[in-house]
Amino acid sequence: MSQEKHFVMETFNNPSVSPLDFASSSINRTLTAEQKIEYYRQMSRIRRFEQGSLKQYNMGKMGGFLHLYIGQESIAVGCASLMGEHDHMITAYRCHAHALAVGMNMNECMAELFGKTTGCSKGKGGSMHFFAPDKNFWGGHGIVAGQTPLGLGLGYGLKYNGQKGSALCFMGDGAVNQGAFHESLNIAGLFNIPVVYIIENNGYSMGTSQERSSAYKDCLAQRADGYDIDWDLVNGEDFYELRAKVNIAMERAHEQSRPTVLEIQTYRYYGHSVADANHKKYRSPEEIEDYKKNHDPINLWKQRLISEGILTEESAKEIDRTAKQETDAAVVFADESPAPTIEDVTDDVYWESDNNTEASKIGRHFFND
Amino acid sequence: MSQEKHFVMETFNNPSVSPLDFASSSINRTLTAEQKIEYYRQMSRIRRFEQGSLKQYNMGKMGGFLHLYIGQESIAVGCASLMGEHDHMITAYRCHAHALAVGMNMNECMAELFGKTTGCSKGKGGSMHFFAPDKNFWGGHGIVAGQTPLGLGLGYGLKYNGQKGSALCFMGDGAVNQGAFHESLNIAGLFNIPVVYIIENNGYSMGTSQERSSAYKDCLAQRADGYDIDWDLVNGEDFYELRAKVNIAMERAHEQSRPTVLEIQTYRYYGHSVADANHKKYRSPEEIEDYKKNHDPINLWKQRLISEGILTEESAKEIDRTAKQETDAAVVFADESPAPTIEDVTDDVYWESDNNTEASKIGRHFFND
Amino acid sequence: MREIEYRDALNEAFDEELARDENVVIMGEEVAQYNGAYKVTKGLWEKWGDKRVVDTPISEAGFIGMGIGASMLGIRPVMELMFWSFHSVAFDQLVNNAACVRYMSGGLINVPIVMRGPANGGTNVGATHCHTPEGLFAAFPGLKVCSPATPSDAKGLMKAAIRDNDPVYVMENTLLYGNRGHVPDPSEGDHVVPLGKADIKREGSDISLIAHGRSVLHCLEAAETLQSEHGINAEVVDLRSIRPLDQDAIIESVKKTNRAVLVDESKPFCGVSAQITTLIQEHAFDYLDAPIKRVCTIDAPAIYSKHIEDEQLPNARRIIEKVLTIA
Amino acid sequence: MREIEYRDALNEAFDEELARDENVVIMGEEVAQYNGAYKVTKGLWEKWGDKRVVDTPISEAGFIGMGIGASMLGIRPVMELMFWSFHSVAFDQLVNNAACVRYMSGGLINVPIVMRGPANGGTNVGATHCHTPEGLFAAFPGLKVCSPATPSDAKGLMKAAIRDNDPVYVMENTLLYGNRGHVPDPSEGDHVVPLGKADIKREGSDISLIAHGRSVLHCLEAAETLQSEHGINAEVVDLRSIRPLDQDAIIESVKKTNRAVLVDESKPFCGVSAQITTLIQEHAFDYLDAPIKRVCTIDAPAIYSKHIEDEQLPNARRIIEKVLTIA
Ligand SMILES: Cc1ncc(C[n+]2csc(CCOP(=O)(O)OP(=O)(O)O)c2C)c(N)n1
Ligand SMILES: Cc1ncc(C[n+]2csc(CCOP(=O)(O)OP(=O)(O)O)c2C)c(N)n1
Ligand SMILES: [Mg+2]
Ligand SMILES: [Mg+2]
Repeated sequence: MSQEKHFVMETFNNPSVSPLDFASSSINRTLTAEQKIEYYRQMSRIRRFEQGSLKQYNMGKMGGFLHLYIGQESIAVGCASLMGEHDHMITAYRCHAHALAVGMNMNECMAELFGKTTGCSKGKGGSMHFFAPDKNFWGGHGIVAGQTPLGLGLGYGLKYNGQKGSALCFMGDGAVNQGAFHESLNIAGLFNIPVVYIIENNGYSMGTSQERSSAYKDCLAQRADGYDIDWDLVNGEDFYELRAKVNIAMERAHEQSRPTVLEIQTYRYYGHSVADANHKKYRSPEEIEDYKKNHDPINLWKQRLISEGILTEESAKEIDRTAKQETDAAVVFADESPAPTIEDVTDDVYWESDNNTEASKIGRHFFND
Repeated sequence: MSQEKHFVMETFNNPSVSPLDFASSSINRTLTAEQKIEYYRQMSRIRRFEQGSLKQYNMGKMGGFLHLYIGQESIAVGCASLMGEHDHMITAYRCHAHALAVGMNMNECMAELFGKTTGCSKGKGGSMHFFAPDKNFWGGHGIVAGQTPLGLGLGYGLKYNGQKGSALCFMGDGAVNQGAFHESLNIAGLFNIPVVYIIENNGYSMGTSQERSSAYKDCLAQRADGYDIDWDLVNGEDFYELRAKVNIAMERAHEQSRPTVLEIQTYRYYGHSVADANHKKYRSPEEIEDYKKNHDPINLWKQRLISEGILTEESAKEIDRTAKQETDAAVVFADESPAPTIEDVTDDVYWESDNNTEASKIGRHFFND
Repeated sequence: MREIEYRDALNEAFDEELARDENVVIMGEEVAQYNGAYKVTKGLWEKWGDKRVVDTPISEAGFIGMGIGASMLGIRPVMELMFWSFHSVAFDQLVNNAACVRYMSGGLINVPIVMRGPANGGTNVGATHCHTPEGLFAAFPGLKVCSPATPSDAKGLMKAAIRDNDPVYVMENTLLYGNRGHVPDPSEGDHVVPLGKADIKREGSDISLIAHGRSVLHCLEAAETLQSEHGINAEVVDLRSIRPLDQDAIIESVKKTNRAVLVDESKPFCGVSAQITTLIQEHAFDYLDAPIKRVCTIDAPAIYSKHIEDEQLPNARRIIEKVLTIA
Repeated sequence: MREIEYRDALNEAFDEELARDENVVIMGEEVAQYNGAYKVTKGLWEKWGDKRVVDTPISEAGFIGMGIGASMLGIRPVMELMFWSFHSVAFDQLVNNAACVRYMSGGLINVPIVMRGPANGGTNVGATHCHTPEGLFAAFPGLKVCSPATPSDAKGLMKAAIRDNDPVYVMENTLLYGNRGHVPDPSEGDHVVPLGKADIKREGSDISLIAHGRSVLHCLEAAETLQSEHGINAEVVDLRSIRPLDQDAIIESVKKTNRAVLVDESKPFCGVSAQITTLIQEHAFDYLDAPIKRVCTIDAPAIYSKHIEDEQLPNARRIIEKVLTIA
């Protein structure tokens, strides 16, 4: 994942596009200063939210896993920034960023982590299972690559309904080795499904490096070739590049109803989950430091906006401060929210039962005794 | 699957090898006349056995499915002809040919189809589940692509034991779209497993043509590229080509412990199984006739041997007659063999129980009442 | 009285629901151009076209997951597993995504999908192709499971399943597809059999035979012999639906007869019949004059041999023998 | 008396079996260089190297199938599922290839493989990560299933499983990994606990509490309270092994106490406890003074919230309440 490799792969795959072009690509050229700053704000909010979650996790406020996205923020924000009415998103368990990026608020997210009824999933899903169908966000899924056929299905639904849309389906570099992904690729290619598979390649699946988990030629996305699906490799540090390339894929979905596989190179600073205390054993502290210092997507975007003259260090700090305050408020909200009761446990199992329909009244649905 | 496509693909993938070279490739050059005639005999035996089975099936002598291999005989025979002490074979439900090719006798195979205790699986497996571990033949598997991880495991075992061998794992063109195959490919590439995946591409998975079931660029085997695995396309009509290319793959396994994916182009004359009465609806009678007339692997091999002056039409007929007699005798054997009893049903479930070990005597293993 | 085949009853259900609701899509391997491996979807592709009747590759995890994803957007896919046995390669999609997404989203998402296909032994296709996973799936809260024994129930339950807003897994039976029986004419109105309602297929007073799917027919056959040869008047309770379950009908029958034999094509360990036994002994403990007995598939993988497979499965003879041990 | 953690007891079992038999291989995601997600395989890779302790990609169907294939050649793979819940993506390999190959080959092939990993709720990881599939797998003839509750049983059952020539599925528990208990010192000899033997973890006369895995500990806790606060002397039967099953021990206990409460972290529908209930009512019908009752996980997908998940699961309070309804 060195810079050199980034460069080699870009030119390999995209011989015609010079890295310098992305800022002036049509999708970026028209951006207003407000929009650019808004993306910065979103990334900052996500990072602050997760830093806040980590603190609360360590204070014992939540159970289970906490998979932090810190280091990868540009991806969720860049992708969400391109979504229109008929564009949908679905991802794996590392889902806080996608949730916030599509517009879920911190309160419902933090409350979910706290396992409270005010959480986006009423405390039933937890960290791995945020959902907001009203914002075209379909989770939050814990089984590695289990969401990849669902993403295909979202694309199928769009096509069925005659909507010009796309399904952005995210996954990790380790997830590419699940059979369900491969089956999905074949169907996506065969049925012309408007789905964009986005491999967020942070170099590791838990403690296993890409080299130790995957056989591949030049990169993981290249497997798409076997299904005659277009693919590309994306430098996740470059927000303009990311938007430009994801946009190409989304337009392919919108205009040609064809799938794409994108591999976005990125990095996570923390362990796989908070439980992964040993993450400095399978990668060097120097590697982590180098990424934080030289490749941080938020910082790079900030520098870019400063160099473009539309942001100052000061205004950036202010944005960050506000994000922190928002996080703190969310913690208070979550803390003060009520926990589910034992009666809540058997709600939300069946639609028919929840809606007390005729069907729900016939026969026994639950078997406690 | 036209000849043209065959040719294009061969040169595409193997620019250096001219189609005329295969007879003189080292693995074929050294063949004796006896060996070549023996391959002819094997193919004839397989075809006669299956024609005999079909007749018996239609007389109600067996239950379940009967998937005939007729039209594809060159593949099983050609592959088996290359197997040494540490080469293993495993395939799907269309397994009669592989069984006979590795040396199983007609009696045990026919008796298995008849559901008799003298069958190779004691009447417990049936048509889809022939086995002969003593002949390095590991079945016969009914779940599409379910055998592909097992084949990987055979290769793993060889490598673990330090044996210079290979696992030949067969599958159909429809099976490539099962997730288990993809997972197996990745592991094969990553772990350097001496497995050879052989896609017997007969153009159809049940009633679905390759074009309607798979997304691909030039051919199915090409998907191997995504895992950095060598692959090749093989004309299954040309026995010399088949042996030459499979041999290259097996040597790659033996010498480099590296996997290969081969796609062998072939055709089945009958329906998917005997139950597939409509197989002339999803493909034209002309297509079938053309294959029978111009591409029959047994006939082509016979012509080749005649042109080489080591076989005559007459001796070929004699071989065929003997194969038919052998089949008839197998039918008598199967007919006269005893059927399993109800007591047999619960044998062969646990090794420990079958061997009446200490472990088998502790606790209840079966729950009838 | 119109008599049609079980297969055609299902076909009619699909056809009517395709007409009723444009969100209904039939999907699976060979369901369209081939008319279905067992011809259950015959003619539908020709009538409804590529959009509504869709052939898929042999990728059960992929296409079933796709159906689940599409259902989250309001499509109502009716997915065929060519055999229910092939659930094994799509299990994650079946028990996690379909069953749990509603729960994990706190009720924000629903999955109005039907999974269907034959689930039975008796056709000599060997161990991997003979799974009967009614109990396996009914064990997962979030799922519904039914298993019709007659053409009429096949049509009626299928229509209920398609209209239900939760995932419903319908277990059909290759050995029943050709059976004929009365199915109300469409002109008589919408024939819907609600999930969760058992059907007393034969009234009786001496013992309750409780079953679902093809075992119901074995019970009916056994009941006739029990009556004529042993003077035992057996009641036959057809569960029809496994979850929701008509517990009231079961308990009521046992309270009347005081004896029960459960007939179940599952393997004995943790089969549906184990669950029903548990419910009966809990809710009708004082009414039982003898232990509840079961007739299940003999506890081994399915044998291939046609000479013996019928004996591994429940059948009238085995039911009668079992009844005679307690009646 | 040496006390060690459940986790270390398992580790010791692996280490000893790796030493005893060079065909034993430990395999799974993160089991080698990472020492296991739950550190159960800690130090083994360092000691035994790449050949004997192998990290795999996240491809459960692929690597488990690979293990099964290798076992056919005599390798004895011990496969870790990081969570047993991930069985769902490898189900076909687990229930068809591992369970049926012996049968379908008429006994020509055997599959000496162990599948292992934690199978439990209670750690707030949500519905997809909390499956407890003991009964699900025990339902398949050809498979064996066990579920140790103590460090000693963990080591002893694991060693028996590795030596067994059939596929054995060992269900561990993340909440037990840190528990300490007596495990005989290796110098005292080979500590093997045979499959199929239950263990009376507490003798009693008034009621039988029958359980496996962590539920055994809840039973023991409940038994103390029942004794001290209600004067009820409960016997606690730890099944240890689900298949083979120590039916004799179960029936003997119930014949003594005449009452039973089954405690089972499965969901109620078709759980292990349904099977045990069925056996008890059949084989000790005349000895039962009250219906058999069950304490299972409340019938919904696993809830995430740490505020309530423990109440969804069996626990001492729920057991006591249930006992008091029949004792
Ligand atoms: C089928 C399945 N196997 C294993 C796991 C355990 N697991 C959760 S995340 C993970 C690593 C995934 O890595 P990657 O796909 O690269 O995503 P990342 O965590 O880096 O975002 C593993 C092994 C799981 N949840 N599901
Ligand atoms: C997982 C699974 N899905 C579906 C089937 C039913 N089925 C058996 S063979 C077959 C077609 C396979 O075609 P192909 O792989 O091309 O092999 P061929 O029959 O042509 O040899 C299908 C759909 C099955 N046995 N297993
Ligand atoms: Mg990763
Ligand atoms: Mg084919």
